[in-house]
Amino acid sequence: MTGEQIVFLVVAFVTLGSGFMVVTTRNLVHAALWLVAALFGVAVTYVTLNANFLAVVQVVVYIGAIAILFIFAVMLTRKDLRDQGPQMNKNWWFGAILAALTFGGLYFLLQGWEGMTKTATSYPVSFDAISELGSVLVSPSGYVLPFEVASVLLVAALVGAVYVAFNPRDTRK
Amino acid sequence: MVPLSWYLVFAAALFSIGMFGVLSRRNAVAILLGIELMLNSVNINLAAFWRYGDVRLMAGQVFAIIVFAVAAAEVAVGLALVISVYRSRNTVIADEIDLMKW
Amino acid sequence: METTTLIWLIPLPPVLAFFLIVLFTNKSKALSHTIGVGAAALSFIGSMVVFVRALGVEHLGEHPFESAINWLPTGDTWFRIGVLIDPLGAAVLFFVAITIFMIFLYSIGYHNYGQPAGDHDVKGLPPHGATIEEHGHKHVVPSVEPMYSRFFAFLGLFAFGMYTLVVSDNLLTLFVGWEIMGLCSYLLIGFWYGKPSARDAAVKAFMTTRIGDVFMLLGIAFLYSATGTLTFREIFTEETLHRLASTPAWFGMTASGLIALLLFIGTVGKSAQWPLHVWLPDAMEGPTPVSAMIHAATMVSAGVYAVLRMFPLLTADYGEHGLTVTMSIVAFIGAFTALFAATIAVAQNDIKRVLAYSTISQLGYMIAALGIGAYVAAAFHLITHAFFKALLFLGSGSVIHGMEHGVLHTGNHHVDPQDMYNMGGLRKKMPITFWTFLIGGFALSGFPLVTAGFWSKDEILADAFGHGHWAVFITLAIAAFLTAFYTMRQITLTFLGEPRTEEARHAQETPWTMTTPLIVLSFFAVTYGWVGIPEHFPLLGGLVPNWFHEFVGHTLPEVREAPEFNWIPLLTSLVVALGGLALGYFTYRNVKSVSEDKFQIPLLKNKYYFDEAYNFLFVKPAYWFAENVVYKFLDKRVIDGILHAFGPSTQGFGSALRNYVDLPIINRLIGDGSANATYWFGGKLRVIQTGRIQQYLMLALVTFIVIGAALFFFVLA
Amino acid sequence: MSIWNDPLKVAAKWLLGVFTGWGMPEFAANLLVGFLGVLILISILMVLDIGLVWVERKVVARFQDRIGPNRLGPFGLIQPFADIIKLMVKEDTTPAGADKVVYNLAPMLSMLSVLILWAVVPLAPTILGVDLNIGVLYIIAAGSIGTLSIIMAGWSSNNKFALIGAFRQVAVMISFEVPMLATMLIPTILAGSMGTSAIIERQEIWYFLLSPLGALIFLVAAIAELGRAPFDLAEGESELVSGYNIEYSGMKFGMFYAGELLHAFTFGGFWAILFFGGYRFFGLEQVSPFLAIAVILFKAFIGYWLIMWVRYTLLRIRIDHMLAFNWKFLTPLAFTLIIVTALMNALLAGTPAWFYVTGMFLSNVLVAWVALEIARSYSRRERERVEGRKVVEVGH
Amino acid sequence: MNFISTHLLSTILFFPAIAALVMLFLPKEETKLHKWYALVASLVPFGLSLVVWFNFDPSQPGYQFEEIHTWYAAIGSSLHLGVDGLSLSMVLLTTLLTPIAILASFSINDRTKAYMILFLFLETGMLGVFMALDLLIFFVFWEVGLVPMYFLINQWGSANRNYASLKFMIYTMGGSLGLLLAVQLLGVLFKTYDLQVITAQWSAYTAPIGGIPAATFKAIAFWAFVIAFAVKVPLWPFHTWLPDAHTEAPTAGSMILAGVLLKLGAYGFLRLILPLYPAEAKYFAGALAFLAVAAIVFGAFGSYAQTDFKRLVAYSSVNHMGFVVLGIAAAAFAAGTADARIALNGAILQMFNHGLSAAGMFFLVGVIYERTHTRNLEEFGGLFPLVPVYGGILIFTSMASLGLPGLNGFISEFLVVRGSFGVGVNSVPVMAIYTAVAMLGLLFTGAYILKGIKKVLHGPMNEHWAHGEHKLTEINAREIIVMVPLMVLILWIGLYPAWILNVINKAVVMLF
Repeated sequence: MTGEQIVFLVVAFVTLGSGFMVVTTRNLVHAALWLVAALFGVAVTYVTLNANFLAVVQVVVYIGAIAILFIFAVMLTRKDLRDQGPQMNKNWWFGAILAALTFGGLYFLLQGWEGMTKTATSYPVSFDAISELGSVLVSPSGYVLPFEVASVLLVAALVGAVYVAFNPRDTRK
Repeated sequence: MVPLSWYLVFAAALFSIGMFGVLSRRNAVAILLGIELMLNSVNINLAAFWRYGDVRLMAGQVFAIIVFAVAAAEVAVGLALVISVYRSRNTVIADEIDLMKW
Repeated sequence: METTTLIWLIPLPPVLAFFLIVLFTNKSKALSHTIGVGAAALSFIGSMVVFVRALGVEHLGEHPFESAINWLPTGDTWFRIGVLIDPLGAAVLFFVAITIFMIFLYSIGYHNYGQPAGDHDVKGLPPHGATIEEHGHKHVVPSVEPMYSRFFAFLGLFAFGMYTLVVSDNLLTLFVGWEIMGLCSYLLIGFWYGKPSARDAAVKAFMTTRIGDVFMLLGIAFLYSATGTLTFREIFTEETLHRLASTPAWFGMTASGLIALLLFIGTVGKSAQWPLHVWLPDAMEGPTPVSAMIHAATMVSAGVYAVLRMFPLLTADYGEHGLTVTMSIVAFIGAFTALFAATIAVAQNDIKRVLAYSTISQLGYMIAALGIGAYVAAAFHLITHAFFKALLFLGSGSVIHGMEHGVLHTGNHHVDPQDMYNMGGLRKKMPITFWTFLIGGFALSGFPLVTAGFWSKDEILADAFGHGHWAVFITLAIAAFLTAFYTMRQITLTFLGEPRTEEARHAQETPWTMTTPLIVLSFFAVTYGWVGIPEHFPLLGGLVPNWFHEFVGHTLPEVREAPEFNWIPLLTSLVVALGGLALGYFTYRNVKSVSEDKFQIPLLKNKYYFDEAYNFLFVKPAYWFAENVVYKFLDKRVIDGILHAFGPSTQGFGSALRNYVDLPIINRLIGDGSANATYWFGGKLRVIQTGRIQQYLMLALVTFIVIGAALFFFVLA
Repeated sequence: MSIWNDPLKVAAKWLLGVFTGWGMPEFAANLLVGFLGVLILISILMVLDIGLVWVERKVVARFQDRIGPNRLGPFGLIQPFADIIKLMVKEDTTPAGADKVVYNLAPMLSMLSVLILWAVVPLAPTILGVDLNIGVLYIIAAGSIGTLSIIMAGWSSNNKFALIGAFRQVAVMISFEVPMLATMLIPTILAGSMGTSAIIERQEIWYFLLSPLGALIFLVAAIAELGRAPFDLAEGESELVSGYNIEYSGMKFGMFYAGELLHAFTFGGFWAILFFGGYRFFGLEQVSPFLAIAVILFKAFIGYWLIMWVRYTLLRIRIDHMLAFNWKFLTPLAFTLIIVTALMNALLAGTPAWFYVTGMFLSNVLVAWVALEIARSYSRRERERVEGRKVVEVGH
Repeated sequence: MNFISTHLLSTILFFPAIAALVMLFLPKEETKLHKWYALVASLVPFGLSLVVWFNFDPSQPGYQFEEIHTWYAAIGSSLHLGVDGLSLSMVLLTTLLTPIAILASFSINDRTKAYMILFLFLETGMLGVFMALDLLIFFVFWEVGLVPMYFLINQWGSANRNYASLKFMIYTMGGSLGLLLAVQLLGVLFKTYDLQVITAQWSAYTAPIGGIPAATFKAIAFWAFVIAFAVKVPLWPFHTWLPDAHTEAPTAGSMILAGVLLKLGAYGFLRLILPLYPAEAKYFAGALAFLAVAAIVFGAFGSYAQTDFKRLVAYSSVNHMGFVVLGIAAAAFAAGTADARIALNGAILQMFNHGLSAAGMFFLVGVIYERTHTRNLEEFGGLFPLVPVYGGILIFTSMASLGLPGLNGFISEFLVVRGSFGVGVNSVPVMAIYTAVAMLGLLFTGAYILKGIKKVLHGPMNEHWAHGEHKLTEINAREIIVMVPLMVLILWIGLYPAWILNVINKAVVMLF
């Protein structure tokens, strides 16, 4: 039980716990806040994986943008801040079973895999992952194509979102 | 030193939780929340494999980033849809949005 | 300054003046004419310096002033252009410089510089005079030309063209100057472009000369291809000429002959020889200095000058056995034109037209002279003629100007100030003009011993006689007689007797800017003849050595011996000149109006109907051909017709394809068939369409898990 | 290595020695030392914050032609302490129907979001929390936490005004993050690193000279980010009485308040770091870290001063104008600027310094000019559309 | 900056296209911005091509500033650029005329953005043809040039524009089909499209292709090439698209059409046909010469027959380009002789000169058309007093187009005549006759030019334009600025052509 392991366990526990809360709490705002917690946990997980960049981006993108968006959405789609009716649909049990099955299946598959127990090589000192990442992202020999595709996707999403959410009844323009 | 398996199992668990959310919440927004969790679990895997493989191969991180982009796009569009649906039908309950049945 | 450099510089001032005036000073009349005349003066001085230096050189013929630069790269070689002043060039340069300068000076007065602007003058029309208030009563005075500056610009360009032509050492630059003058004559004849007549005359002039020019261009190309050079002194070497003379070309001529002929056609156009003479009389539409410029000083002389230049080529295969084909053609055209134009001149009433036709006929003289190989004589006559004809034109201009005074005074604008029958008795009104005009006229008609015209004409006649070209001799003699006749007719009708009209009575002498040139030119019109008096001439012979012959003659490699003296031609010229003058005077001494004129023969008056004939034979058919055959029929009907046929045919094919292939087979059979099949199948499947996302998801997952498990357990394991 | 040129390491070393002497395990000792360091930093900041309260009040007074606090102590220096005491003893109300947990969490988060910023502020060549090689990004990340805190506060107070205020504020912050990040990328490009210390190290020439426009945009975006006038719509007293923190009182409110002030000061600091060479001052920083600290604090204060100046000079703008201004003007401009800077930087690489600087500067000026031209013609057309007539501009 | 110095040609080539793409993002209503932007964007290639011009070493054989970028490795086609004296002069012409044309179209206010974008693309298309050393690339740019011009005519043209643009498009396309086929054939044969390689091998190729003897095959391919280019030149009887297109196109469009697009065809003759098919060219030169003479004569007549000023000028292009082909035919007859070289010099210089003078003429027609909204010669008359400056410029340019010595047209026409007649005298007599007949065309060149001047400027003034709202306004500063460079070049080449002819001549000597 090294310090790292302790840290990991704590983080994992918190993350899973808040994840569970996300899918179970009745109050959607709370759910969103729990999501934030879970995401933060994931960010910390990245840190334990020496992926600082990912961690920070996780915070910026998910907590800074996505979570906020969720909260907005929740508040915009509520007639009043009190919620009514059950939060689970009538065949939620089947969903649960499926989820469990999936976890079981995945776990079973991982069992059978030999790379399972491999541990990490020590992180090379003076290896600048970020500059490496940057150059790879934009080098034609690297991942410039997926990168561009992603950016196109984002633009498309932006336009689409604006168009879809644009209120035709809104007569200000 | 933490073995790879922990991360993988952790990710799997998070994934299942997310999936449960997706499958069983009635509120469309909540469904999206679930999807976010699933995406994150995927990212954890990517990062983990990057770290435990050859650190100099950036594929893991790169695709993690691309997943971020996808997630952002998905949320934007998804929520936009939810909102417009809410405008037109005044509900966000997934089951009640079933115009597309025969 | 180095002489060659100086020669390079001679043509420049006028063209600079042109650009200066056009670009900058065209608003200011004074500045413009200062620049113009100044430029002319510079060139004049330069030319004179060159001329004097040329006189000083021994054997100028063998070692002329020349220098050249690379101009056009042609394959591995360069085409060089340069300047050349040999005796001929020098002599021509001399008179060109003088006349051009005089004409510049003359134009100032002619365009009424210093007079007020006209009341209702517009650009493009001659000035109509201005009304001015002078102590009490208002009266009309001539008004200044609205396009005054432009005129000097054009003159400048013209002068540039002429100088270029004279100093150039090769056929191409000669042609350049040639064409530039063509343009200027176009611009100047059409100077009052507002008048349809002027406009058409301009186009006519340009087109007619261009006919000659394209042949000339062809000739140049031919010469260039045959010899590989266009530089005179390289062409006129023994072997080159001999080679050309011995190479047969088409139409049974030698190469040299054909080239010479082609070039000569250019001259025919430029020097208004029959059959391309028609443009010249119409060119009278231009202001008078222009007529002088075109007829006397420059352009028409340019034609003769070109033939003089090409003389060695013309006579390359000229043996003792008779004239060559080309030469006889040249001689014939020259002689014929001389006579033919003279006859027309007799019947003209427009003072300038008479001169125009006389010019044509005089040019015919020179051409004929060249045709029979009288090189020096032709050159001599060219120069003398230039002087006295310029004098005559300027004089006529002065007369017209004086008449216009009268017209303005009476205000009766129906009176044509150019019609000789409206004049008469101007002797007293404009004495200077009269005397100078008289000198010019006598020179033209070859008044014995005194005038220049006599000596040059006499030399031509003598040459024709001496080498036994009887036909030419006789024709020219008759022409000379007619010349004398119509000249005297002109003088009589214009100056002598009593004024026939009110306008003539109020005509008045012209300003000094116009009279000075007259005086100067009349001086040369007399004296220049003396430099060419044959040695063997009784009494006078040898008083002044036959300098001209010596000088110009040495332009050619071997000087052709002047024929020894003979009484017959001398007597002939005496008789025709004096006889013609006398007859002219006595016939018209007391003719009061056109009706009394016995020579108003319609055929002559209408110039043998050449214009009409050409119009009917060439101009109209050309346009008809262009419009109906080429454009309407060939392009529009045939070619476009074929094109337009493509459209419908393709469409037909397409529709056939559609009706017999697309619709039945592809659409019905394949298209609709598959559609129906799908429809049926879909109907069966639609039950599972609950419209609930999550159920779909679950379904998908179940399927996924089942398949995955199956794969894992049964396939992988 | 003496206490003079590297106090931090010396102190850390000494402490480590002490703790291990007490028989503590290695990593625990490390942890403790780090914790202590953070604690010290935070307390310093708090003191600074209190100072800021006083400064702010004095300055605003001067701007508004008043004297400001002058009773307690010399120049009213004791005034802020009095305020704090007041806030402490004040009753701490919690509105009915508020979401307790969230409600209490919000102010702490807001304070936190400011404090963690200082982890990457290099006070001196040798004195900085962590030398993150992604400092710039980190700043944004921290900012997003702030956003979260605000929306939590707004929502949990169960109060319409609070909610609307929060919405506005969040909308503003999210949208102004874009140009801000964009302009932060300019020093990144120029220095070739995202690390704050690296940026300072490589800043031989103030980046302000290389990209004045960038600095300007950054300042504007920062002001909006802070939600201070003219962008203080969250707390439009007139329409929604002081926005998201309406329901807060006592020390909770104090936290928001202090957080805001400190935030402003911090951004002044970042401005100095990114565009004015941080602690660099003609080699002064080499003399002693303390001087360096003085320098950077001074520069930060200049920035803070500017922000205050703007705040107390300009009027509040309407929300839609503000967002339009951001999306339609600031963001495109910022992106153009990035592209231009990158291009110029590549083009002028290896040219003599003076040429490089003038080139960059002029390119910035050019971009600014073009942008303003476009904006001008656009606005003219708008005016024409609205007023329905041809607008003749002065001088045109 | 050494990227640019190493990629000079591709920079020149693609700069306008890129600028056009950037232009897509300019606001739509900023017409002024569009115009200036386009002008500046088109001035850059001009500057660069000047750089090329001055760094170009005429005496060095082969192509210079070469660039090869793999484009389509599978079929062995690569973006191979390079210039020699021949193409360089054309490139210079293009880059010079485009800014001028753009400046000329400042008066357009309808959809300027699209207009300018099309124009810039057009420039890239034209430049590509001149620079390409790869048959496929050549063909691609060849077609690329068409499209913008089609839209320019079709969208901004005058009354009958649809017919004209369609005719232009279909005709040229149809013409180039054979070219495409022939190009493909060569590509298939030699596994590459590189011009130099193909030139080296194809002219000596003898093995039968698909059972057909090479000679026949070559002859067919030769005609495929010839027709494609003949349509573009245009050679009689393929010329009828030209008057329509030129007449209906907007002013700047006609300028570019006459100034550059026609040169593409002639350039094709010089760059492809002569090197690729020396034997066939020699064999069929008679036919070519005949068509050329037909173009000269009928062009002149056709022009003389017009009452539409612009159409008159358009037909004059047929007449002038005829001389180019005449020179080429002569050269094909007697390749390698001095006469042939002179003829080619003339032909190429004639291309350049016609570019200048025709562009100028079309612009001047456009100027007066903008003011009077009519092109009918009968409705003008006596305008000289109203517009003296315009009149002067018109006469000047007309004279250049008429081939007045001292202006550029004469030099080239003289060289062509001299060359072809020289061929006639020294080797193939029939050429002499052709040349002689061509003289008839030259004569009528004078006829129609004078007709134009006579009908527009001279004669009694048509009062309609003298006053009132129809009052004819003088040519303005911008339009003069458009004309100045053209006029300067016209005069300069006319007086001292060596500066450009030297480059051309060296290229010709090396090539043929």
